[in-house]
Formats: sequence, structure tokens, C-alpha cells
Amino acid sequence: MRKTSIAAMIMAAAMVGGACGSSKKAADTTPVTSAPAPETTVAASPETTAVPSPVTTAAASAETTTLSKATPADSAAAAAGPTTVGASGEGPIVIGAAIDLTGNMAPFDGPALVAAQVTIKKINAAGGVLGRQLELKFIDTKLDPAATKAAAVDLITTSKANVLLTTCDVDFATPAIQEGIKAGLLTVAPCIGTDQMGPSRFGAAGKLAFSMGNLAQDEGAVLAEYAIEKGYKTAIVVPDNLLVYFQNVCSAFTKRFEEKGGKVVSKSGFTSFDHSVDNLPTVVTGAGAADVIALCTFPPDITAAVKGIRDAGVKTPIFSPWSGDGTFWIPPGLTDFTYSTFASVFGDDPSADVNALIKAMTDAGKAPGTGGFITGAAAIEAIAAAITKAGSTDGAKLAAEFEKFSGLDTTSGKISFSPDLHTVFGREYRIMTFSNGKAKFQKLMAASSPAKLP
Amino acid sequence: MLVLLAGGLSTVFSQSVQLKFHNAFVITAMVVCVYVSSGNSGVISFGHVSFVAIGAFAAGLFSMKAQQKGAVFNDLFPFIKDNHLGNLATLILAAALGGLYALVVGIALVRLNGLSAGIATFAVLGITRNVLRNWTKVGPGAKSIPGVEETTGLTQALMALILCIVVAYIYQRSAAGRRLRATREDAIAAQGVGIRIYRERLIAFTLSGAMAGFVGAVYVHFLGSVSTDQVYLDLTFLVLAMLVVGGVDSLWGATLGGLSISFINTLLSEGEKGLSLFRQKFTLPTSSSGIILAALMAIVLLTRPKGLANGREFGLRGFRRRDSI
Amino acid sequence: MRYVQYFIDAVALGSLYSLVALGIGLIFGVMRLINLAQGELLMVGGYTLFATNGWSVFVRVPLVLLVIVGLALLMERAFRRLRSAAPATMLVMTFAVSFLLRSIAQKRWSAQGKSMNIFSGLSHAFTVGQLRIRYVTLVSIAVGGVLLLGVNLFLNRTDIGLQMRAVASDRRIAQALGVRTNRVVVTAFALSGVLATAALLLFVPQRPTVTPDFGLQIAIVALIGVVVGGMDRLAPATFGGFSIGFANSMVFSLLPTGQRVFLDSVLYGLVIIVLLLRPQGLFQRERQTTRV
Amino acid sequence: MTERPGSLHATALSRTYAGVRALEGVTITVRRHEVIGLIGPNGAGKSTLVNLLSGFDFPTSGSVMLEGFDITTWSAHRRVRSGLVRTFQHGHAFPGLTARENIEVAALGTGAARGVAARRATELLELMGLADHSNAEAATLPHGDERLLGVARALATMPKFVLLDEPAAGLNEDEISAFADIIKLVRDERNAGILLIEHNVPLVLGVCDRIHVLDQGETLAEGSPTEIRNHPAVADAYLGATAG
Repeated sequence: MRKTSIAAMIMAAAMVGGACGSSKKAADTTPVTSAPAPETTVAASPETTAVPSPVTTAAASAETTTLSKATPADSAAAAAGPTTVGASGEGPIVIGAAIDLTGNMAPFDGPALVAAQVTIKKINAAGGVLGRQLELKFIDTKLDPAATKAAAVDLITTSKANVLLTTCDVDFATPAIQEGIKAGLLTVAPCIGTDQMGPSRFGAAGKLAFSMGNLAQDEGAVLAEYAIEKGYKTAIVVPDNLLVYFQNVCSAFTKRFEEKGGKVVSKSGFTSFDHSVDNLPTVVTGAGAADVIALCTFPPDITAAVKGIRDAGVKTPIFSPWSGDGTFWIPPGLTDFTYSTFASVFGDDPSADVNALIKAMTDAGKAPGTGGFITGAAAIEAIAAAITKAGSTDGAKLAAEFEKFSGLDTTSGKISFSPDLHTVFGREYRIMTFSNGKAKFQKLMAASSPAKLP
Repeated sequence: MLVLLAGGLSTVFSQSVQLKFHNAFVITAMVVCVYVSSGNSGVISFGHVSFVAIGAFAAGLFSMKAQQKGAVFNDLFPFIKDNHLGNLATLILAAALGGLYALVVGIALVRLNGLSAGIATFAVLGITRNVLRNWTKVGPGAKSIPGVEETTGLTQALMALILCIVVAYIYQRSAAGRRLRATREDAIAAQGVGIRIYRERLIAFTLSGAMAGFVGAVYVHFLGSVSTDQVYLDLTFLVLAMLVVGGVDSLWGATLGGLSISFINTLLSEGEKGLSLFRQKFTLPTSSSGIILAALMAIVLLTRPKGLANGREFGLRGFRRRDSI
Repeated sequence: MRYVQYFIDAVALGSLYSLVALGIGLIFGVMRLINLAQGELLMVGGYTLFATNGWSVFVRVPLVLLVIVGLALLMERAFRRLRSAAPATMLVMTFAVSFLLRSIAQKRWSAQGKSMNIFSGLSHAFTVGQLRIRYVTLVSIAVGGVLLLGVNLFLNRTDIGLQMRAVASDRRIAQALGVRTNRVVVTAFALSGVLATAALLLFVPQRPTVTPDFGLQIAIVALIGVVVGGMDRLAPATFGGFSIGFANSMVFSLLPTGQRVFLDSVLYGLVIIVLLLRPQGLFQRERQTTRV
Repeated sequence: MTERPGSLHATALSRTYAGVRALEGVTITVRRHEVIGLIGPNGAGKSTLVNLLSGFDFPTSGSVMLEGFDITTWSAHRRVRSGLVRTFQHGHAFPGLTARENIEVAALGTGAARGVAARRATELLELMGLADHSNAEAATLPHGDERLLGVARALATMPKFVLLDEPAAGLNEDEISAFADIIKLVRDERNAGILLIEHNVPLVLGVCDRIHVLDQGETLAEGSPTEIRNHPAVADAYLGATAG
């Protein structure tokens, strides 16, 4: 009896302590964001971004001074007075990122975040946006829905974020996206690949939501057009039913391949994680002969899929979207495996800017694993461009600018949005091919248009 | 009184920390739901998150505006696609569907014991998730349900938890609850005095299913959205761990387990962001909170195998060693 | 012919899972413990293989064996205090250990998969007529058979095996008769480590990417198999593991293309039906009515 | 003998376990207001017979009738609700519940309201001399008290027939004579039929109206205490071995 009470008391103390601690933290942070002097630029304060940021962002050195100034009196004053300095155009422009640094999206969100930090540093060094510095604050959501929502709220209310970045999976990002668009903020996901970012999922308020990823309909189209260009006439299409993105890429491939005179001889997929991947060799060999296999899935099951197909003696070229990027999953000696991606991480990217960015990240000890990192840079560049054009950080105005982007030049190439499509289309893809386990850049290629799916 | 408490909490804590409280209350309510069945019967169910999922999806789909629903989820059966319900109605619907589903599942499965029961209920969870994710006539497919009205505030979350605790308390004090607890103590003796194990378990299973459906609806009205992976394995393991760490055989244990793990989890993730505590500043490394939480759970289990509550129960005059059955 | 190929595929998957099931069944038999963390033995072994990619197999195989058996023994230490705790407590304890190890792996290697490369050629196929058989399938069946036989011989013919069975049937009485329970349980865990190593080495040619969830994915399926097969004895547990893998593959092949997304539903439905019809296990003789 | 209302009647009961015969063609009747003793050496099939009568096991052949109804395939709890209850050789008290709760829950099991259950518990605790222990957990009771609690718990279901499985094991002589009075009380005041399985021969001979002797799964003898005492085969098989 006594023991329980003690345990309960400790627990209660822990709760209160935790909560007080964090509320105190919130109070401590306030002066950081409301630092009155415009020249006091703070980026990536460890207060909210405890993760040792791999890249020293512009004004990280300012954090200690700001911290030491944060006396209780300051906090009280800050709490009492209006703290909307950021919105008034005086302080830094805050970009809040509610992203995953722990769970299954961390391999995508992490590199995008690092690229965003490098880009912010570059922009700040060049004088910022509208004369204001950019400041990135991030919170790890661990893909937990409640934590995702709380992270977004924390960034919006405590950090006074002007723009919100979310994780790269639309379903796990939804709690944060909804908080962002509800607060009237431009809400951007670095690398969601479906057309779900925007009004098609979130209704009218979804006008504020965008993704810097490549639209699945566009990516499927480019893969099909490349296949046609290679002279392939017949295709076996193998979608992974797990994600809408995979289904859409493979459907778009089918659509465009047939539009261009190709013939899809079989379309039969599997589902990641339900252990059906080991059946793929039979599915593929049973489909008969074809010139190309379009495989839309991701690690870990893509390894078993590709290796299974090759080990079964099938030498047909395999085409994959960005989800097949990276060396980490490649079985040894992989040959005739082609994928489309944002950037080559194998040192042979045709763009000097991209290679410079990769170098900056590698120097910081965070070499990217796939080309998806570039979307973090693109997000910052697009946001900066929109703020410059709109002369404001107002979400609706920024969204209007985003919808007008047509061929906007970014490190990731020229990007376009439309009122209907809030995910990038028309970007030039890097077509990459693995031969004998080595990846090689083939060509830059943009889709003539996104394929239309029913 | 509750409103005052909630109001008090909301003035003291920042908005994002309040959301963690919301979440703690709702998740703890789920633990209490599982307790009603598993705690009283002694048969662990891995399937209760199915009922949470059913409740959450039903409430989510029916609280979406018909127009948006038609645009995003065009395949739905017309009666799902074209109808819209108010917040309260979705809570009732979710409880009804959760109870009905639990009844159907229970009719087949409550006859099973031990691990067979565990695996069978786990299979129900797998089926529920698979169907909701792939049968686009009844669910949103591999997409989240967006735009659910966020009507679960701090007060509502706390009320939902208290409601669940009260229902659980009334049930376990009722004749039916006492009969079920007798079967947990000694199944053979219970049969020997005429207790129908099957019937008693089915009552508890259905009741807890209805409660779980209700909590699922509260959950979706808190999150504002839901997807199948958010009400699947991770949540199942979390809720069960909370139940066992708190103490599976008492309502107090279930409540204590849910609240304490939630709050430690919050503390740790705040710690990753940087946390001032007793004038000391702590910063935990990224992604370390899961490691610490798992280690703490293991330590609690090793030092208190019967859970934090160690069999103690809520009582009117403080905590008693064990309340009447 | 198509159906024969389906059958071969199903046998292939079944034989892989039977190896994992054997390990789970052994620990359950001796300790009445469902070890959810059994999969993490495979996961940690997988990362060991990843870290030693390119080394000689003569170094890697003993090293992986050492790591996995070492981890199995550590787990035994962690579970030791809970030997007489309630089953739910033990289960959640193994879950906590599994969660701990997965969290560490996630922090150390991130959720991004890592490619392992050992005995890669084993998953190549040879053809008999139109039929395609992977070498790894034959090896799995052979290894599975030999290990099942070996463990059974060990249990039936050696002193420690006999003690193990005594502990399995009633630990208190065994203890009272002077059986050194700790030694027996430690041996069982070490043995389960050996079995996990064998399973891992045969999984890798076919599933060469290790993620933090790599082991959990496999262990859950194998565990379901063990319960369905009948967990009280080793052979039924192993055949249970085989059956679940076999059914997983067979159901997929037999479902119409458009319905294959419902694989999990059909499979879990079958599991429920089997449990309702034979709660004691598919391959278990009927239990005597509970004696009162 | 034909089945009559007011009796529990088993006809030609047999039970085979995996080829081994545990019980073979046993016919037995217990009437209301009557105590039948069931004796026999270890392994004679006494427990099997009780299990078959109470629904904890089912016969390979033969039937069980309760007051005119064929209850052969009825579940245990259904039999309890129809007035046929048993106790257990090894106590099987609900270990975490108090003595009072053990009795109350039995009453609740047969559908009594909580107030009624509480009243019954008070009465039965009094009757069994357990009133002092009413709030002690069953697991902490001495062996003898645990047996008595088992009987009290059975009586809380308001049975017409009670099968007592070695209720006196662990009782001392004073307690045994008190227990004999309780059995008679149950028979006389509650008008119940009682089947008493017991090794304690003086108790059986003293309290039973008739005695049924099993040996190796078959009926060896049946009759009044006097008849059984003088039955040569019984003396050989059983009485001689233990009573001597």
C-alpha cells in the first residue's frame, strides 16, 4: 500500500515535472523568437531542436547569448506582451518542421531536413528573404499521430512558425497538415509523391498544402516514356498494394505505356510486409515474356523482389520509381535495374548545384542515401521565392504564388504546380541504371505530361 | 468540476503539452477498455484495438462532410458516402458498432483460452486492418480519413476517461463482473458453482468492445484524422504494455499504467527537445526516448511483476489491498 | 503444372518459417515463455552480417553465431527473474526487450534497410522441366529436418535433454528433485540461439535487407504458426511454422489477382478456424479432459 | 430400478480414456433426502463418476437423468442451475477472494441478487463455523476450513443434489463429527440428496443411508451400511485395507 502510494507520487511528480519543465521551456523559448533586434538572427536553437544539428546554421552562434539573456523577467515580459513580432516583419521568418527522425520515414525526412538547413544557411548568408533571416525549427514526431499533432501545434503556437513542413507520408503527416492549414499556414511536405497533398484530400483548406515530391502520375509517365524510347514494346507491371503512391506510379506507367503504343501483358502485384514478396518470381515468370518489368515498391521488400526475379533467371530490365533509389538495399551484382529519381547520389549528377549540396551534406557527416534529399532544398527555395513574390508570409498569399509556379528554377530543377495539382510535375528526372551492382546516370528526362488516372 | 480541472490544466500548460494530456487520457481510456475484458477474465486480448479502429473509422467517415467524402473516397457504399452525422451521434454509432463487432467476434472466440485466445484475437486485428485498408467500399483504402471535426478537447478527453473508469468500476462491482472475476480466479470452481464462463466472458467482451468503439471515436475527434496504421500493431502493444506494467488485475492498475507510461513518454519526448527540470537542463539524444521507455518498462516488470498497482484497487476510502471481487 | 509451382513456392516459404518456429517452440516448451524477442535475435544477427559484408564466411558464420547465442543468453538473464510470473507479464517483458532492441537498432542504423550478403547464390533456382526450385528451399528442408531431429535426439537421449523435459513438465518438482534449472534453461536459450542463426542464414539469401523490424515480422508469423501447430511439443510447433508459411504462399497464389490484397484476411481467417476447431493445435493429439 | 422424479440417476455409465477403461457400466441413484456414500480404493473410478455426474467430463456411454430430464450432455453450469452441484477434492477455492466472497459469488452464479447472496453467505459461514474467517482470503485458510468453504460454496447455489468429493480430508476428529452433523442438517433441512465420496470409513458408515462401492471402475456392492460392513468382497477390496 505504502509502496504504491510512493510509486504513484513519484509518477505524479514526474508528470508535473515534465509538464512544468516543458512549459518553462516554452517560456524560455519565447524571447528567442521575439528577439527584438532584427540583426539577432537565430536558426536552429537547441531549445526546440535538441537534435544536434549536423550543419551549423547561420546564426546558431547567437543561441548562447539569447539563452543567457532569458531571465525570468524577460520571460514574464515576453509572455505578457504580444509575441507576434515574426508576423510583423521584424524578426526571422520561422519554418517549423514536424517530421520523423526516428521511425520509418526518417530515412526520407532526415536528409531532406539537412538539405533544408544547408539551403537556409545559403539564403541567410545572401541576406535572407525580404531582408529577414530564415529560421528552421524542427520536432521529431516519431510518426506517432498525437505527437505529430502536438509537434505542429508547438511549432505554430510556441515557435510562431510562418510555414510548416511535414513528414513525407501523407497519412502520417495528416495530423500536422491539418493543424497547419487550420492555422492558415502554407504547409509543405518535402517528398510526398501522390496527388493527395492539397484540396483533393483536405477540401478547400487544402489549398494551403503542397508537396515538393514528384507527382506519381508524372513519374509513372516518365518511366513509360523512357521505356518506349528504349524500344520496349511489352511490359509486366508489378505494383505494391501497400501505398497509394506505388499504385499510382504503376497505373500511370500502364496508362502512358499503352498510350504510346506499348502493351502491358500482365498487371499483378503483391503487398509489402504480408510476406507475399517471395511469390513474385512465380508471378513474373508466369506472366510470360516481356521487354520490361515495372516494379513499384520500396525497401525492404524491393530487395527480395528484385533478387527473387533475377535469381529465378529472369533477365528482363526492371524499372522502378524513386522508391528504388539508393545503394543500401541493392543485392550484389544487380544488373539492368533502372529507376527515376530527383538527384544522383553517386557523384555523377549533371547539376553542379546538386553536387555541391551533396558535398555540403557529406561534409556534415550526413551523406544522403537517396536523391530525395533535394526536396528539402527545393521546399526552402520555393518558400523563399513565394515569400519574395507575395511580400508576405500569409499562407493564402503564399499558396496562391505556389499555384502559379510554372517552371520555377530550384536546385531540384524546374518545378510546376497547378490549382489542381499540388505535387510537383514537369521536373526533370535523373534516369539511373544499375549494371553489375554499379549505378550510372543515364539521362535527364521530363515527362511530356502527367498521365491521367481515373 | 471537470471543466474547472481542464480549465486549470489549460492555463498552466502550453497548448502542445495539453495535447499530450489529451492523448494520455484517451489512450488510458483504451487501457481501461481492454482491462474490462482482459483484466476481469484473465484472458489477454490482442484484438481490442480492432474495436478502437472500427469506432474511429465509423466516427471519422460519418463526421466527414458528404461532399468531401464523395470527392476523396468515391468507392464507399452510398449509405456511408451520402450520410453525415453530428459529433454526439458519431460517438453513439461508434460505441454501437464496436459493441456489435465485439459481440460477433466474441461469440466465436471467447471460448478460447490462453495463447489460442491471444492469437485468435490478434488474427481479428489483422483482418480488421486488412479489410479497412483494402475494401474501399467500407473504408478509406490506403489513405487516412482527413478533416474530422476536432471536438475532443481536454474536458471531453478527461470526461471520456472518467466515463470509462466509472463504467468499468460499475461493471466489476456488478454481479456479472464478480462472476467473471471468479472464473479468472479458478475456472473449474466457477463452473462447479454454476457460473457460465462463456456467457460472462461474452458480456465483458461486448461491453469492452462498445467502450473501445466509443474511445475510438473520441480518439478520431481528437486527432482530426486517422489511418489504419495508427490503430494497429504499435497501439496494440502500447496499450497492452500499459495494462501489464500498471497491473492487469485491477482497474487502478490499468489507469495507473496508462497515465504513467503516457506521461513518462511525454517527459522523454519533451526531453529530446530539451527540458529544464529542477533548474537543470536536460537534453536527451534524438530517438532515445523509445530506448529509455522500453528499459523502464522492463525494469518495472522485473521489480514489480504484478505491475505498479500490485493488485491494489480503487476504493472509496483510499486504496485497498483488493476490493471485493 | 502451375499449381505444382505454387506448391513448390509454398513449401519454400514454409520451410523457412519452420526453422524460426522450432526455436520459439523450444523456449516455450522449456520455459512456458512466448518469446516475442526471438525475432530480434535474427535482427541483431542481420546487422552483424551487414557490418561484416565482404568478410570470409568462415569468420562471419561463427561470429554471427556467437553474437546471436550471446544475445540469447542475455535475454535469458533478463527473463530469469520472471520465471514464475504471470504469462501476461512474461509476454510483455519479451515485448519490452523486443521494443528496446528495435529502438536501439532504429537509432543506430535508422529504419532504412541495410543489405546483407551471405550465401547469396543459395536463392538461385534450378529448373526441372518447367518447374523452378530454389536451392535454399532444399537446404532449408534438409537443415530444418536435421535440426528438428537433432533437437529431439538431444531432448530424448542426453542427460541435459531429459532434465530439460523434466523442467518443461513441472519446474518445481524438477527443482525439488535436484535438477539444476538454471543450467537447463540457459542451455535451451543457447540452443534457440543456434536455431535462430540457422534460420537467419537461410532467410538472408531470400530476404537480404535487414531493418529494425526484420525479426519482428518473421517472429510474429512463426509464433502464430507455433500456436496453430500446437506449442506443447516440438514437432507440432515446427510443423505449425511450416504450415503458416505454406498457407501464406499458397493462399496468395490461389487468390484471384484482384483479391490478393486480402491475403492477410484469408490467412488470419484460416488461423481462427483452426484455433476454434483444434484449440490444442493442428498437429497435437487430443488433450485429455482437464482432470478435476 | 426406474428413474423417478426427485432423484439423480445414472444408468450404465462408462468412460474410456485413450483405450483405458476408467468406469464400466456403473448405475447409481441418489434420491432427495438421502445420503449415499461412495467408497472404493484409489483408482476405483470415484472421481471419474463424480466428473460424469457433474458435467466436468462426459461418458463414453450411458446416461445421467436429473428429476426426469436427460442431462447427459449438459454443461456443468447448467446442471448447477438445475440443482446439481459438486465440491472438489483439492478445494479449488477462489484463492484471491475472501471466504465470504467465495460464497457470495457462488450465489451470484446461479442468478441470486446481491442482497440475497450476502444473506446466504452470512448463514452459510455461520453454519460451517467459518464466521470468524469470513474476511480472510481463501488462500490463507487452513486446509480443513478450505474444504468446509467448498461445501458452503456449493450450498450457496441452493442445490437439490450435492456431490461431496472427499470433504473431510484434513479435518480432525472433532471437526469430522461436526461435519457429520452438517451433512445430516443439509439432508434434513434442505431436503437435499447427497453423494459423499470419502475415505474416512467411520464417517461414511455413520452418516450414510446407503453405500455404493466401486472397484476397478465397476460396482462391487451396494447396500445399507450394515450390509456393506458385512460384505466379504468389500472387506477384501477396501475396508480391510484401510479400516484395519
